[in-house]
Amino acid sequence: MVSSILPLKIEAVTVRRGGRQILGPIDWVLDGQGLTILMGPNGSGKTTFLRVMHGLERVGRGQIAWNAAAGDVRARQAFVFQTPIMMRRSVLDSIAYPLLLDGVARQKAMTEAEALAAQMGLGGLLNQPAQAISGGEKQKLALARALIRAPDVLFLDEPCANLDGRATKEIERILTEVRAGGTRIVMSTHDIGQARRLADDILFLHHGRLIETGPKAAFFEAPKTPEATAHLNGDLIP
Amino acid sequence: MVSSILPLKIEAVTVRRGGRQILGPIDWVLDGQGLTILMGPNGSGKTTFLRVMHGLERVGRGQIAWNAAAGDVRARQAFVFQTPIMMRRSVLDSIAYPLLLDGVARQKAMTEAEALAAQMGLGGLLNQPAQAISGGEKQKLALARALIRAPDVLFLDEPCANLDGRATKEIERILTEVRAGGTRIVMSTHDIGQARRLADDILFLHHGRLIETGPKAAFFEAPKTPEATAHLNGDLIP
Amino acid sequence: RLSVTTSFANSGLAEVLLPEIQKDTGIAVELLIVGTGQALALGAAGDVDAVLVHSRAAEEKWLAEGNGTHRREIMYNDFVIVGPAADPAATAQTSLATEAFAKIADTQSAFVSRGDDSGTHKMELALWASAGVEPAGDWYRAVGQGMGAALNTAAGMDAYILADRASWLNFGNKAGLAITFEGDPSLFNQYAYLPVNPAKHPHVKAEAAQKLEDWLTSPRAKDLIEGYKIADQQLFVFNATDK
Amino acid sequence: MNDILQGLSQAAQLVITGDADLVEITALSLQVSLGATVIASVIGLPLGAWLAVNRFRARRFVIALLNAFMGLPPVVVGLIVYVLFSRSGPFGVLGLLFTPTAMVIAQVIIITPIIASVAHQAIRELWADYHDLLISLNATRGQRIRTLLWDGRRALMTASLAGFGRAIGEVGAIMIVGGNIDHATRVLTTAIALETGKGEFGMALALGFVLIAVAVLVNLGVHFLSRTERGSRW
Amino acid sequence: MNDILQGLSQAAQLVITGDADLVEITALSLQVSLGATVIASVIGLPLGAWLAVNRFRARRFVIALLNAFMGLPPVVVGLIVYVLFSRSGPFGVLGLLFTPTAMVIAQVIIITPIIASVAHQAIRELWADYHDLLISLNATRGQRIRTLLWDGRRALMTASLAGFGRAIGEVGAIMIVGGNIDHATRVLTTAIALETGKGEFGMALALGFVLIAVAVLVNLGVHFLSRTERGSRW
Ligand SMILES: Nc1ncnc2c1ncn2[C@@H]1O[C@H](COP(=O)(O)OP(=O)(O)OP(=O)(O)O)[C@@H](O)[C@H]1O
Ligand SMILES: Nc1ncnc2c1ncn2[C@@H]1O[C@H](COP(=O)(O)OP(=O)(O)OP(=O)(O)O)[C@@H](O)[C@H]1O
Ligand SMILES: [Mg+2]
Ligand SMILES: [Mg+2]
Repeated sequence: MVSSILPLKIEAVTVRRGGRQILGPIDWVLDGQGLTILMGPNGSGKTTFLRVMHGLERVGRGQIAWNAAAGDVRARQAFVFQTPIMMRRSVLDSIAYPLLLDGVARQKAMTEAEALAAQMGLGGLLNQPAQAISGGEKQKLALARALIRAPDVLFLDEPCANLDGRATKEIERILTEVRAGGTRIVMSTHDIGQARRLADDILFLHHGRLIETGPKAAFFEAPKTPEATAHLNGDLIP
Repeated sequence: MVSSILPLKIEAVTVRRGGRQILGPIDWVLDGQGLTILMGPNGSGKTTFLRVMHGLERVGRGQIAWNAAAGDVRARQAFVFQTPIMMRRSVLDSIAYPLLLDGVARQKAMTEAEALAAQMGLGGLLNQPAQAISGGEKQKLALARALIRAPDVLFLDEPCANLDGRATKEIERILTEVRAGGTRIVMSTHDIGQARRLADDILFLHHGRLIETGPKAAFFEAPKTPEATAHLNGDLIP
Repeated sequence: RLSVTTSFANSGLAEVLLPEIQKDTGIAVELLIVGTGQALALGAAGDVDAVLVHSRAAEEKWLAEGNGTHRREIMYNDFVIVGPAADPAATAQTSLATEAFAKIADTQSAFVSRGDDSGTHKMELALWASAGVEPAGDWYRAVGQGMGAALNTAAGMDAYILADRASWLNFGNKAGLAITFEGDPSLFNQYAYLPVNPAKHPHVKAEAAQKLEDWLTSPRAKDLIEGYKIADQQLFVFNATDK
Repeated sequence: MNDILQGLSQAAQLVITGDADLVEITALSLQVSLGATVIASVIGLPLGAWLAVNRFRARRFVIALLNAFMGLPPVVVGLIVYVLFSRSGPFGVLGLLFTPTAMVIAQVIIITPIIASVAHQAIRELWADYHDLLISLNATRGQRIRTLLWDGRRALMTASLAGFGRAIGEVGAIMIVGGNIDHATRVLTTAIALETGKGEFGMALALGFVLIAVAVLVNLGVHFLSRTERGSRW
Repeated sequence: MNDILQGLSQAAQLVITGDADLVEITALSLQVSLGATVIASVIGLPLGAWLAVNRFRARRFVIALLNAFMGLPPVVVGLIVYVLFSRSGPFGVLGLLFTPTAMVIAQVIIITPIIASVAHQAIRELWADYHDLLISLNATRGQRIRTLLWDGRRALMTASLAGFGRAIGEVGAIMIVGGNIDHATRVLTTAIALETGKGEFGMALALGFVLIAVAVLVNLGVHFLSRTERGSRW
């Protein structure tokens, strides 16, 4: 393996939109291995933060720096959006698309995509238009499309929101596998059970600020802030 | 109150898409009061079935009949889509839009929309463009837009998928209230806990067919089919 | 409202006459500059009050159909043969227009024909006929455009063309062209004024048309028309006769 | 080549001296073309939306027809309007021939299909987004169309501007129905045709550059006006 | 009114008897306009996509310019091409003036802005959908444009058809650069202008109806061809 694109250093980053500061200032370093879970109430800035790391958001102030010595950093990341973006193509073509961008031969790309689709439970839908499949199937497709290039860093924004119990279990299994393979994962979720099952460490966002960070055990057993405590109990945050 | 648009009679309805039969044949009658939860794995046909009831899907064979004597049936239903449809308008304008369609005076519509938005926790976002708010906020907006006309029948397709614990609790409280007010609710969810908390009765879909229906207690305690049992356990359906 | 041929308008004479007409008679003449055929068609439909064109046969046919009251000759100018300054067909050495045409045909020099049934086109066809030539072949290009546009085409192709003197003198895009032949009386080009028949179209302003006719045939018009010069050349000869 | 340079300098000169004739024909050009654009938009935009919203048997055929009508040859339109409004035609009594009104009518016929067709394309995309919601909310046909027109107003501007562009550069039809009468129905394009006929390429090009400048200014104006209220997404 | 009926019957007659001249000029019309449409699409579609995908300082200005160029007066384009290709012009040695090639060149100039502008509008919507995904997947600029062109091909057809419509009905430019030479550069529109000038309104209208029919047929043809592969959503 070539040198890692990590660490990602985030320094005093803020994002303003619609006249409000919706994120930051945030300081954080993404490094090492494992799976980090991003938690926080609706509108706390999880999506924005993930997009900032992936380089999709214009930031107001602050610095974001990958280990640029590692070459083209974007090509070695993948992102699963909260609302899956479906191309006007078939399911199979959609999953193969990232490989085609990389210049992989069509035949080979299709074979790989087919295998991955089958693993994701999309085997029966290969020739359906991606825009016509069900909500859960779209989420699976988006995940397959993100995994097919075997990224070094994987961002997922509530990837299981529309999935049934069985599919959630399967995705969690895949993510655990991918993490074991060395991929660094950052993922947001509202499912506290899922966070408990998957996380190595937790980031807790509130009003756009990272008010609590640390290993899973500490966060769930003894949250330091009243906000996190309330969030875990599903109460109104004070 | 004028006469109810219920019952809705569904007789031998089937839906075909992309060369496959994706729903039915289904026979069912929607009547009475209460909250029905639609469960089933991804791609089992929940969304399609809800859309069929609301009259959004072209059906292949079969009959769907509301109590047409009750007048304009569509105006007295509301639907919350799985992927919220956001207009190119502000949050406030989006929530007020259904009232404006009904010919309510602009001033009055805005006041009502503002009150409802505040109740939904959208009070701080009234002038943001609806397409720019967070995923959870969009779901709340869609729900507010559906509730503002106080429908007789309310369909919801995984309305809490992107919501945090606190918001989910609040929505559940609102739905319970609305049901108490006499609104008939049909809702799909993958959240088994939520189904247990809210449902009066359960419909279980599998491969497009209604394989189990009945009161909540019976379904959760002693599911009749192996498919439902597996689904509740998050196992691969046999 | 008067419909006139493009060659009249392109000559620039209109710009001299119209203000004077307005001054002397109070008539604000609106000019519609179109092809001869279209000018007559406009008159036949009653969309103009009078027509000023130069194509005798067509005019008489138009009168015979009851479209106008009478035909009044006003003035004439003449046609010239315009061609490449080098004159490859040596038309300058001939004395008759028909001979010049015959030479163009003999040498197969490029020739642009208006090809639009206009007065100029009919004159050209008559000349070919009397020269005993059936114009056809690669060298003969029937373009189907107005005088100015046809001249532009000839300039672009370095071709011969039959043009009225006024249009030629007023033409701005002479490129490599020059007059190679002129002066044969058979090239005279009679302009006539034809008021539209008020019996057929009661709304036409027959009175104004009459007034205009009187003015056009007056000594005042004669002075202006004969005094109109471009590059020191007189363009039109006034030949209106008393009724 | 020379002609082009000469045209440019002549154009500058005309504009700087504020040539009265130039001002007059430019004003008439704008008046006729803007008038036609407004009328054609009032017809074409709702028509485009209507076609996007309604499914009926002949829909594809009507859309193909509309697309084809984008290519209505101006001369033919001019002729038809001429025949209708000529003294011997059915509307002859109105006496509209060779007036700016007739020119507006001809241009409306020419640009309505363009506006409707481009609008239809834009609205179709928006309708694909809004379809389920508007059906679900039980919006009437008229409400659907109004909502789509309002929410799609930025894209619809392109449709109207396309129509305006076609109108301001059009010559074939207004030449026939307007007659290019000095101080009455002469506009920029007919003046250009006249100068071209005279072989005065410098002057023709000068007027052409003025025309292009006017079109650019109108477009820039509309764009910058609409920018002040642009959606946050683009 | 009569003229219109007469034109219709004359058109029918010409078509039924398969008039040789009509076939010739119709074929040339199609050849020139389709040629121009193909070339202009090859330039304009990627240009439209490029403008949708790239953010740069002068972007709004370029787009407004493009919209304005939709209104390029054909006569002016014709003049410029004439000046460039005339014997004394820079490309005079090519001897292209008064050939179908020159007509194609003039039409390409006229319709490229239309195709690019309509394409830009369609692609902009698609790009709004695809933006995050294509950026995230690290697609190069060229890949983005190719993806958008391919996935938006149905909407882009409208752009090309708009260009074709404009080309087939255009007369001002091709009259100047083609010269309307019988059996060489005469096409439907210039023939119509000729008949109009002759006052043969019936014949002019007949040719006009043939032209409209040709445009409708091309549009219907393209629509039905594309229907066979239409997406399931519309
Ligand atoms: N382009 C924008 N314009 C205005 N406000 C925005 C924009 N993008 C995001 N916001 C606001 O910023 C806040 C954070 O948004 P973000 O999408 O990051 O939240 P989130 O934590 O992902 O929420 P959810 O759990 O609901 O997905 C929200 O209140 C949202 O309304
Ligand atoms: N327009 C369509 N064309 C082809 N297949 C379709 C279409 N719409 C739905 N389907 C298929 O029908 C099946 C049922 O879809 P539906 O959206 O009803 O599932 P669902 O139960 O709501 O699933 P989820 O929990 O993932 O939302 C899916 O397999 C889907 O791919
Ligand atoms: Mg989010
Ligand atoms: Mg669903």
